[in-house]
Amino acid sequence: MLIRCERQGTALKAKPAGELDHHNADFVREELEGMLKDEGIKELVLDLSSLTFMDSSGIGVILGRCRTMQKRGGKVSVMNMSSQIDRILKMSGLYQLINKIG
Amino acid sequence: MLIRCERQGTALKAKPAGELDHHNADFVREELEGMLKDEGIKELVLDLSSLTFMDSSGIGVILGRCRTMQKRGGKVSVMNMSSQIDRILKMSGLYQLINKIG
Amino acid sequence: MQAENNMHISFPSYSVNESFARVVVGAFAAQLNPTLEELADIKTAVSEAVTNAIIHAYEGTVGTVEISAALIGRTLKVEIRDRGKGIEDVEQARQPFYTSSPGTDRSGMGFTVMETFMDSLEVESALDRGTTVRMEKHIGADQNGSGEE
Amino acid sequence: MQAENNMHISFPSYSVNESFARVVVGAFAAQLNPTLEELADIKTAVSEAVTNAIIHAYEGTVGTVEISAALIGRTLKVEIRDRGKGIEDVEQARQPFYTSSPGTDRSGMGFTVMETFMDSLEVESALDRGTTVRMEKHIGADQNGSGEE
Ligand SMILES: Nc1ncnc2c1ncn2[C@@H]1O[C@H](COP(=O)(O)OP(=O)(O)O)[C@@H](O)[C@H]1O
Ligand SMILES: Nc1ncnc2c1ncn2[C@@H]1O[C@H](COP(=O)(O)OP(=O)(O)O)[C@@H](O)[C@H]1O
Repeated sequence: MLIRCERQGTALKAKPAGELDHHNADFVREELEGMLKDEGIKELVLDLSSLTFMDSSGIGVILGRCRTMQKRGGKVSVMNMSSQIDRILKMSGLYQLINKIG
Repeated sequence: MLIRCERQGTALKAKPAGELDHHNADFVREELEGMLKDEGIKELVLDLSSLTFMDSSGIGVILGRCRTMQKRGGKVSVMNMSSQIDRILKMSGLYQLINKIG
Repeated sequence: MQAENNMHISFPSYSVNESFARVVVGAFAAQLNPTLEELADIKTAVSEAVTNAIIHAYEGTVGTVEISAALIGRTLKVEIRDRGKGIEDVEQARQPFYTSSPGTDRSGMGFTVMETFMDSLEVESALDRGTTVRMEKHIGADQNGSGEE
Repeated sequence: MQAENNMHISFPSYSVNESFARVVVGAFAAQLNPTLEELADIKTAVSEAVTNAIIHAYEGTVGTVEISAALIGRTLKVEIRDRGKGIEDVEQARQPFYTSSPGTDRSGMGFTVMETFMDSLEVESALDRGTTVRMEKHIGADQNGSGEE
């Protein structure tokens, strides 16, 4: 698991690579929360193009970051997910809380 | 497992694709022996570039075809093997019986 | 291809084995030439059940997770067992969004994912005895098998 | 990564399970971040031992093949067991080119491949009781692990 992060204005673009399961969830959460300590970040954009697997542990990780961003009036967006991950996100109702870009 | 065969003069070029283990050995043997019924074929050239795995069952298959070709004064050559398959062929002493092309 | 096949595997409840378990069941199911989507469905469902055994059943302790799988015709049957703490109310546990760990990043969607991605899901559990999750999935007709396996 | 890990798997002696067994042990060993060559060595050695159980131990009948594997530090230990016919003379069987099926396409190189590709090979066998093959391989230092697993 690796996460590439890039600040773009008030947005943080994060691109996790690998398999987002329970085993890797703590690592991803801690990396993201570390970056999000900067309260100037108002949008977290998750580029999921390099995720080769995600299960409901990934939903938990995204949902948790939604809470972090909502507390500061910010938001979470996702982009470039595989059709499998798109199905999981749909199933979980997450698209009512996050933006789907593209 | 799939084998692409091509006649080039008195040579038969065969390119097995997949994993050459015991499970697939019968299939490969039968396909090759079927083609080699044509006694006009004096050289069997095995292009191993599409083999993703080979163990000692593959040595047996090649050795068996050597016998078929030797009976008619023909020969067997191999080409484009991975370094792993090259090591197995070396270990087995097969290069004393077959040509390594390239 | 064998008309019937089966396998049993067991491993300790370390989270590093979540991906191992997915690969094992995926490789076994691959004998039915599933589509990439079917394969992803199976791996995801197995991942959910194995993760639950690791985090809920054994909670911080280390126990054994067992998986049995069978191919019968074109159906994969898979069973994930633990001997952990068990589930008091299975019906409640299966509700979407229900989780017994609300403070954490658990989404409560594990059982819902299993149910959605597989054709059937059965959960048997007894307190302090453990939980068995049984799932089945039919694998659509072999599109591109080369016939000789 | 877990400092120690282990797994046990069993399956019927169908030849279709040769590739399954390779994938399982390969996926397990992958936890030590082996090089592609180390991984290929392990898969090849496992393939040899499992194939022998399928064709020699059970010869046309169907029996159970069992594999146990453990990761201890940076060493993979793997054991392949059958309860088949056993080997009368293990020393002879281990000779390069020795095969009890000389009429067929068997090369007699199975044990030689296992010995060459692994760091150690131990063969225990009893007639009509079965054979156990134990192999070990040290996996070189982790070159490209990202550290957090
Ligand atoms: N194998 C298990 N052993 C004990 N409890 C379990 C097990 N699997 C699930 N549960 C219980 O069922 C609840 C719902 O599970 P699930 O839908 O997978 O959501 P989550 O894992 O996100 O909590 C869990 O929070 C847990 O209380
Ligand atoms: N698991 C086993 N059960 C019974 N006999 C075995 C087993 N493994 C190996 N043998 C015997 O040892 C011989 C040599 O094995 P090997 O070196 O793998 O060559 P091959 O499989 O090509 O014959 C076999 O021909 C067989 O007689």
